[in-house]
Amino acid sequence: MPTSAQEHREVSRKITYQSELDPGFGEHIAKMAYGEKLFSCIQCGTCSGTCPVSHYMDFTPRRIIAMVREGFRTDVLNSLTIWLCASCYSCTVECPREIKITDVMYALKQEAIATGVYPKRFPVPVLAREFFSGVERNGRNSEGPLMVKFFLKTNPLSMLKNASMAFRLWTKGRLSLFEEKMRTPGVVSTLLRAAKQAGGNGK
Amino acid sequence: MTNTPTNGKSGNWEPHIVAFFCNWCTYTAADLAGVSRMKHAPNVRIIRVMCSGRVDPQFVLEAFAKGADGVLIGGCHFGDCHYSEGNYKAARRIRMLKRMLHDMGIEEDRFRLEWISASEGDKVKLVVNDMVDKVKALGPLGLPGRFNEWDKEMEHLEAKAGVKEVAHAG
Amino acid sequence: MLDPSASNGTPRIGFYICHCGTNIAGTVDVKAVAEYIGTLNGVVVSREYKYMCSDPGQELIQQDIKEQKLDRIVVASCSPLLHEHTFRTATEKAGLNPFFFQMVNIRENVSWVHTDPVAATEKAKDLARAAVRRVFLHKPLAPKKVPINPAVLVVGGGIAGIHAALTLANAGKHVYLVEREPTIGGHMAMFDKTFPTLDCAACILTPKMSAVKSHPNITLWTYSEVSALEGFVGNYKVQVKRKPRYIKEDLCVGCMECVTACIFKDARFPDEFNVGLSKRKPVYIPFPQATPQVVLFDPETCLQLKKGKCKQTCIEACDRECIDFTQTEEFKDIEVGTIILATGFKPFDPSKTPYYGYGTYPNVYTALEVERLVNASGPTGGEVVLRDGSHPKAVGIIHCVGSRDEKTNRWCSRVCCMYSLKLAHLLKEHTGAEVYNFYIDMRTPGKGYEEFYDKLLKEGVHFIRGRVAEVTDWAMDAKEEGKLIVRVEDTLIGTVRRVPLDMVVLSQGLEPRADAQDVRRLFNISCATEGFFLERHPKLAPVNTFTDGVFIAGACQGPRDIPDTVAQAGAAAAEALALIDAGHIELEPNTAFILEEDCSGCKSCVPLCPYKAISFLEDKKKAYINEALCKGCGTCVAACPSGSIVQNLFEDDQIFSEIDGLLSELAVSGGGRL
Amino acid sequence: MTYRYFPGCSLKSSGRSYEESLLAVFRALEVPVQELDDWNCCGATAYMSVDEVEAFALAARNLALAEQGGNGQAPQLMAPCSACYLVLLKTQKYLAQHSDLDQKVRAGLTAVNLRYDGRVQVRHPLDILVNDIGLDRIKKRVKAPLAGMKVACYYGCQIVRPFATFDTAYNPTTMDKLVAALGATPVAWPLKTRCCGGTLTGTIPEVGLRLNRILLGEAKRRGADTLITVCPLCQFNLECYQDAIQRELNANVSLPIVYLTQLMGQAFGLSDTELGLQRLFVPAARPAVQEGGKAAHA
Repeated sequence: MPTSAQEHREVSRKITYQSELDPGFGEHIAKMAYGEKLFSCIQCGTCSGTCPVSHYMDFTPRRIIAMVREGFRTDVLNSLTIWLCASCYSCTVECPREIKITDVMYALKQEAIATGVYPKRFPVPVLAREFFSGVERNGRNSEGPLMVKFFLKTNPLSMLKNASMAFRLWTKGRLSLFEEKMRTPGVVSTLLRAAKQAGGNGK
Repeated sequence: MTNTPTNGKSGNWEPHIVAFFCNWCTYTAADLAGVSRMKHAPNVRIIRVMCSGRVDPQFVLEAFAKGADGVLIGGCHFGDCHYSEGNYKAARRIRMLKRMLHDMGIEEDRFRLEWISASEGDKVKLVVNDMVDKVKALGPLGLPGRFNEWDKEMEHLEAKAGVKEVAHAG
Repeated sequence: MLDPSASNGTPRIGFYICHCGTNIAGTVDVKAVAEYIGTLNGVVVSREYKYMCSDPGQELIQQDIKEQKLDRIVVASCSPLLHEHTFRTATEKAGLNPFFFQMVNIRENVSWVHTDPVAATEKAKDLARAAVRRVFLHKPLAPKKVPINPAVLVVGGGIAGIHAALTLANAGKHVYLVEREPTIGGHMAMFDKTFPTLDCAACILTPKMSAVKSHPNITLWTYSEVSALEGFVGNYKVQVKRKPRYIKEDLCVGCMECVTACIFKDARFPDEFNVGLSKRKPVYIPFPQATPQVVLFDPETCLQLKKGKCKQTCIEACDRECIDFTQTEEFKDIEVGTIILATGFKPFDPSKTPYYGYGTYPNVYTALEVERLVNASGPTGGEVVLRDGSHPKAVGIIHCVGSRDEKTNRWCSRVCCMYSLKLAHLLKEHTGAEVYNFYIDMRTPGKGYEEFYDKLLKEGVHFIRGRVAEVTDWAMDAKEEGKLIVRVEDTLIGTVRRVPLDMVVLSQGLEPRADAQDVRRLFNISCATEGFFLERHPKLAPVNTFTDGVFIAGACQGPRDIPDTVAQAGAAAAEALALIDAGHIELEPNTAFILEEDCSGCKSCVPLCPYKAISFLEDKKKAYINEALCKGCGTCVAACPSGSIVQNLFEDDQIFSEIDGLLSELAVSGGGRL
Repeated sequence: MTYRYFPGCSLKSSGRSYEESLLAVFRALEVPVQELDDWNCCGATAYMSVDEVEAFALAARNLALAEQGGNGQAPQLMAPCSACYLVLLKTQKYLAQHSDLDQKVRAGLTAVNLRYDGRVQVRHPLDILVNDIGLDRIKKRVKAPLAGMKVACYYGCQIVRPFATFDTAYNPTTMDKLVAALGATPVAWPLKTRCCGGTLTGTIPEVGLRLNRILLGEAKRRGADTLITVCPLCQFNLECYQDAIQRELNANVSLPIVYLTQLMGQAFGLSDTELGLQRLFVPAARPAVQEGGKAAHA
């Protein structure tokens, strides 16, 4: 395929040694994603074909499944693919082997965040973490403050680009810069702590 | 049974289940489970009969009396009987037998009738595993042991009565 | 422990346990079982051997019978359904009655389904002990012999049924060939060319069709169905329902004057043979080579039949006077000894895969429709014209439609890769279009098949490895406007592609016919989980069923191509011939009989027998079982309140001792009473 | 029957007009709705990425709240946001299927004096409108039929996938039928359930904007006067980024994007402010000829 990378040619190593692989990775992810169906994948590519964003991914969902099975831990967790998944569940519905691919993607995201192996400064994990801490604090998500923090942490310049939209939202009464709170936000932290102590994701 | 202790005291007690499978459907299904290597619990011993209609209630009672913890009967689905209607006859007979076993204090889960067609190897596996789990939960039935106790009681009573008789005679 | 009176003197039992290579010995400690059984009362010989079913294994038994004077044999190996006959014969060859034998299933029932060697070995011991206890009580029996009716019923007139019928008829047997449709020929008659040789389907099929029609040994009933069946191997009674054609079949010569004269001047009803791509009249012949060459009236569309009002121009036109609107269903009763089922398959219905747009986009076709479209005698005379009248410049063939999918059919339909290649070739040849094959895996195992694939590759057909996700009509740019767009990952290149096409062909898989369950009930056979008829053994008895005398051939047993279908049809015919030419059939002597002295005359057994084998002797006030009618189910035995019915091979005492044998160790250790 | 109502975070901010119009329509149909007291975030998409058990626990608390009280009948919990709807359904399903997960979530709920027994029925307003209230009742309430208006019904992904309960995943028709009942003409188009990209518009605009351009472009190509949605995120993406799409991708995609309930409110003759129409960036479409005040039922 012709790409824009033509002027920038580098020789890179394209061999994988067995010693670089994590043989238990597939089983581990399959377990996190509620099932062993991962291993019945026939590499037909339906997931990639139906995915609305697969053409932006560095590895198509089909390749991710193959790599997970074979223990390509580092490549998978560093891939952009898992962060591009918008959770539209198209692949899960279409897969002829009934593999819950969306759940596999969630498992990979969790694994990447838990082990700190993910593309730095990439916006999606940052958004996920900011969302997470906001809800942990207030019990609810506050769209305005979340947006501000998100842009500050990823690309402060793009905030200017989005400022006019934010202003319009604000004038239409669709955006508040105050934090949305439950009446009793403490309840949520108690709930989460207790669920976690019972063994939240083994982390 | 040298390796599978049968008294309830030991933690690794394993139930013994006797199964009567009809030749045409369920026995064939068990064969299919074998050919397909569908692993399941080893507690069931199969006796092959030509038709579930051949299963005499006395067979079931005999199995319980001789120490079985459960009895499983397998036949063809309704409409599929190799002999047209043997399974209907079996079903009717077994309904009566169930009531009788209930009266005898034998729990419902220890006696089961299943329709399993020749192609349902997976169902053999499911039914066997499920039944073993349920019987395990109930624990040993131990009818032979109970018979023993009853016998002793009877002997005791008879002995008592005997003494009386002797006394009378004297 | 034993009842010595049950056998003649003290029995001398030989016990043999088979390793079956590692199939059994890998899980069951065969040595321990053999040692243990050797300690049981009455067991004289107890051996283990690698393959008991081999010649040396059988000789081992025979030698022991002679040298050790054994009078009972127990073999612990595989399922009795597989090798009981083998060992009975071996026993008989050594001079012992074959029924002094009992088999223990420790492969299918033990080693193949259990993983714990300790538990498996214990179970094998229990089962073997039970058999030893049972065989004590066995009695000498003679197999029942019944004569066989040499006539054969073949159900289904596709290539499988045609081939089976001709083979049997050529061997001098009378064949009744029953076909549901108005003509024989089946799906093969609809195909254009056949892979991989590309010879025309009609050219090789139609001579066989006319041979069926003219064969003196074949009674051909088309537009007919088997409506009832009773009896057993050797002697089946069959009822065939013949649907009315409203034509005297023996008079009609197929001149089609009535078709021309029909009040409907234009054909306006969907033509079944062309899968709806053309129209026919209410009176028609399905296709020019239809066999028999006889017209029929469709009661759904014929005015006279539907409304009772028509000028009946057809009757005026028929100078042979063969039209008869008063015809009704007719039932024929026949007797045959064996049956071959060749009822074929149903193509997968693509409306179950809505993402491929069949029914939504007119230029999405099924493979069967395309077979007619490229056929010179098809609705367009072999010119590939789309439903919108245009000629395609780019065609996509989607493989595995409905196949290999948990939500539709899980199996690989086996023929679609090859027929897709064939259609790719034909479409390219007919239209010069760019042809794309979208496949998951390319499966071409067959003589000359891989070579055919190679030929297609060289012809410049595109092969994209990937299962198509969707066929849509939304365009991303001007070049896509008005096209069907296939969205697919090209898995070999690793990129998602959008391919604009004018025509999409869905390679529909093969599935069981909609009424397969009714048919299997009627003929008392089984279906596998996916719904195809179940063979007796997947390798060693592929055309046999669990019902003796009923054989299966062709795609009713599973998806298969023409060469395999014909081979199977020949095999089924040979199996039937083997039975017929033996002259009689040996049946298990497992019939029941009455112990007259014990019978109380309560009559409870009489209505239980589905074969009316039990009657009541008014003079003696006793029940009586006609052994010739008894099929050996044993239902009456279990029901007899006085215990006066005995089933050979399954006597009460034999089963009781089997139960006791299974549990005896248990009872001893449990301190029970015995 | 009173429907319990779980608004979710978006309906309190960017999706305010969804809440306003939803409640207005239900009021007009005289169907009582009661907001869950002190609900919390459903544990949606972003949360799932970080800790799944916690996400399930969050959802379960809302389900437990919905289950409280009630009179023996299965409590009906209305969740208008597609993401909330999916997460609540998924939580129910996974708790029932995976006992280890159920155990952890149960422990969390116990700590806040709650329990959940799986009795709640999670419902999307579209499902309630068509299957409970019914098209007949809706038709009777129509005061200003939307004759001549061509509407592209956009279902988005998460109400029919993967737990399609009231419509099919491939070609859903519930909303189309409802739109027809309002007197408008639903547009046949193949992208009814194609994803709008969710949060990708914000996180990776080069991807997110393109997804929305495809949807808007195709709806316009098929002649739609307006596109309607039932999800606050879809509405936000499809409406608020139209300028950005125009700027970055040089494509004219201007199209009114309203909530289904806003369209219904228009047909019911409700006022613009009742329906929050003033909050739109692109003014709502109006039927070409207003048959002012003429009742639809005749």
